[in-house]
Amino acid sequence: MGLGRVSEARKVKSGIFLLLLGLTVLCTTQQVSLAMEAPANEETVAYELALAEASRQRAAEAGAEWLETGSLIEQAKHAVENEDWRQALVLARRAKQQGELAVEQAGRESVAWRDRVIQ
Amino acid sequence: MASKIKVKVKLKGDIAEVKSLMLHPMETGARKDPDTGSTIPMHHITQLTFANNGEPVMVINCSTAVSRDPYFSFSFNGAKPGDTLTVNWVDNKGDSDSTEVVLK
Amino acid sequence: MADKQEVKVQTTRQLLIFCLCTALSSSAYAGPEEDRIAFQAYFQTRFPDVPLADYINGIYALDEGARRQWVDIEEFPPYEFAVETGELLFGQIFRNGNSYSDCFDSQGIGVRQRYPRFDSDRGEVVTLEMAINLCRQRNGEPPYSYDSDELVSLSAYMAWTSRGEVIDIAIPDDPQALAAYESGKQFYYSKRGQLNFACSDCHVTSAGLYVRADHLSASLGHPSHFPVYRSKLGKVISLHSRFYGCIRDVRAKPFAEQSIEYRNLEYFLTYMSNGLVVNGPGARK
Amino acid sequence: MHPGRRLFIQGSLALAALAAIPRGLLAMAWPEKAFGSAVANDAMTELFGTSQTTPSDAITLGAPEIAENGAVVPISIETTLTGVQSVSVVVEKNPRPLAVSFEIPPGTQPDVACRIKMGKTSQVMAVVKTENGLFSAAKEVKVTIGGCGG
Repeated sequence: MGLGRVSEARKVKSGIFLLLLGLTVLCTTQQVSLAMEAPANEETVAYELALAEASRQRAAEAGAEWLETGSLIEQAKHAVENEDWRQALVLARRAKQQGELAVEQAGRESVAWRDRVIQ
Repeated sequence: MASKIKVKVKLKGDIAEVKSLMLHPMETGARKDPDTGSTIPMHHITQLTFANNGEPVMVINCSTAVSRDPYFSFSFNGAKPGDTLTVNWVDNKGDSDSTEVVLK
Repeated sequence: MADKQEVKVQTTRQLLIFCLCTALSSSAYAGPEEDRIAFQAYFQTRFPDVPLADYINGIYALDEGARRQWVDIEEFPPYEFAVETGELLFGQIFRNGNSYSDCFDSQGIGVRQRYPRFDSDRGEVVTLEMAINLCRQRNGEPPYSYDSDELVSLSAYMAWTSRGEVIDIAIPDDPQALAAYESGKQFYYSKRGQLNFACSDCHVTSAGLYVRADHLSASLGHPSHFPVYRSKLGKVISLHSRFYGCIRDVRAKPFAEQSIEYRNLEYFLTYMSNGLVVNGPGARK
Repeated sequence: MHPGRRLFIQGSLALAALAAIPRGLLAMAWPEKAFGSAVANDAMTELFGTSQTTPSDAITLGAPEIAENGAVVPISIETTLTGVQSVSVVVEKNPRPLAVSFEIPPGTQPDVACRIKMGKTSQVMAVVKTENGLFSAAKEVKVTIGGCGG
């Protein structure tokens, strides 16, 4: 009898654990999908990659490309090869954002640099 | 190939001040090639001998903890102009290099 | 007087904002010579105990502990091998019978202090390394790659023959030359990379302070001692290779050695050190 | 082939002068075991037969308080002790603590300098072997993680 009780307690414990785990997973995936807005598939990734590359190029033209942008795009392409659409999407968006920030930085600096000149 | 050991000697009376610099990678065997990621094998000078007119005036035993392109300095007595100081090293791969200078 | 200056600055800013002027805008600002005087005065005010002539020693002008170790290394500096190799290479005769000495003033001995120079015919800044390669090409020899040991050794030797010569960078009366200078100046003071740092953030504003465990050197005197043997790398590297490293360290994509960006930067930076002397090649960690 | 032996065979000049040399100096092989020891005391026992040293004010150990660069730490050792046979540098925290050992024949001054690598902050000990025993001087050298090289 005593044995049965113990195992029941265990069942309850592991049940709670599974519930919590499930909730955590649910919350996390929901967060991710919220952040992504679009589903990660071949088409969305191709689109985002094109945007990322264009963004990187604009930064390069401004002479302001960041160190990792190119390699983020390369990594995204690698993820595409592995059909890891979600990872590819995350990387492509990060690259795109870096390009945008770099262009923004260059625009700001085209004026702001003068304030730093030793007078 | 020309020797990759440089020696400078300053004579002060009969004391010779010797400074020597040599090209050697002194690889520890723990370093990784940044391009390939593979470990660079240990490669270091083990023993270095300075001899004045053939008589050893200094023997230096080295580990990999001696810096790349090793530098050593020391002084010895009984030197005079015209003496020939030879420097000779061997490394753990069996490579060697030597050079000599005439004291002035 | 101050008001007047302020008005002047503001007016120019407005001009800039409205994009009413491009290259001409620089004329509303201080010229290179005013820049240089202000640049040198800044460091002298900031570090009153450091003699002006000492800035050629880079970080060792500001960090006494590091300086003692460097002095030990200078007892028998590891760049001597590069100088020796450079001297041998410099003496080589090209297949057409000419040599490097035919390409330079004073046969190439003691000329480092006038590089980089603005070449009005080419319409661009020519660095010493570039001049060496141009010399080779003019004589039917293939150019060296800019990070090759050969080129760096030649540059080390030519710096060696110029030790003690006063840096004397000229900006000829040519709007293109001034534009190159201004572009180098803009590069120097512009923040870039993911870390959002300008050259001046480290080497002006934070000179003498720590970056992790290293003290930051002052920009004044920076170009005087290149090329430099870096014990970290175990070889002699060019100034542009150092630029490359700095730009990478602020997490921006570096430009290629001898790119127009780096050449203009070197032009500006070396002009700022006019009046100091050449003491290259140097030894650094 | 053992490098020490190779040197012995190769050095024809040294061979010619062999007779003139104090016994025990020339044929000294590279002390492989001592250099291979991962513990300072073991390395010293291998090299000297003991790790016991007497601290001595007569030894001047020149080493920076803070190493500018762990890859190149200038070290100098000078002593007024007499009858010096060897001077060695032991870096306690290095993976292989015995860094370098200078064999000093009579007539050579116990005044040496070199540049060594240090992996991290450590005691650096100069060990001087004389006809009267082992003497030492030690100093802590701090090794810091660099920034971007100044």
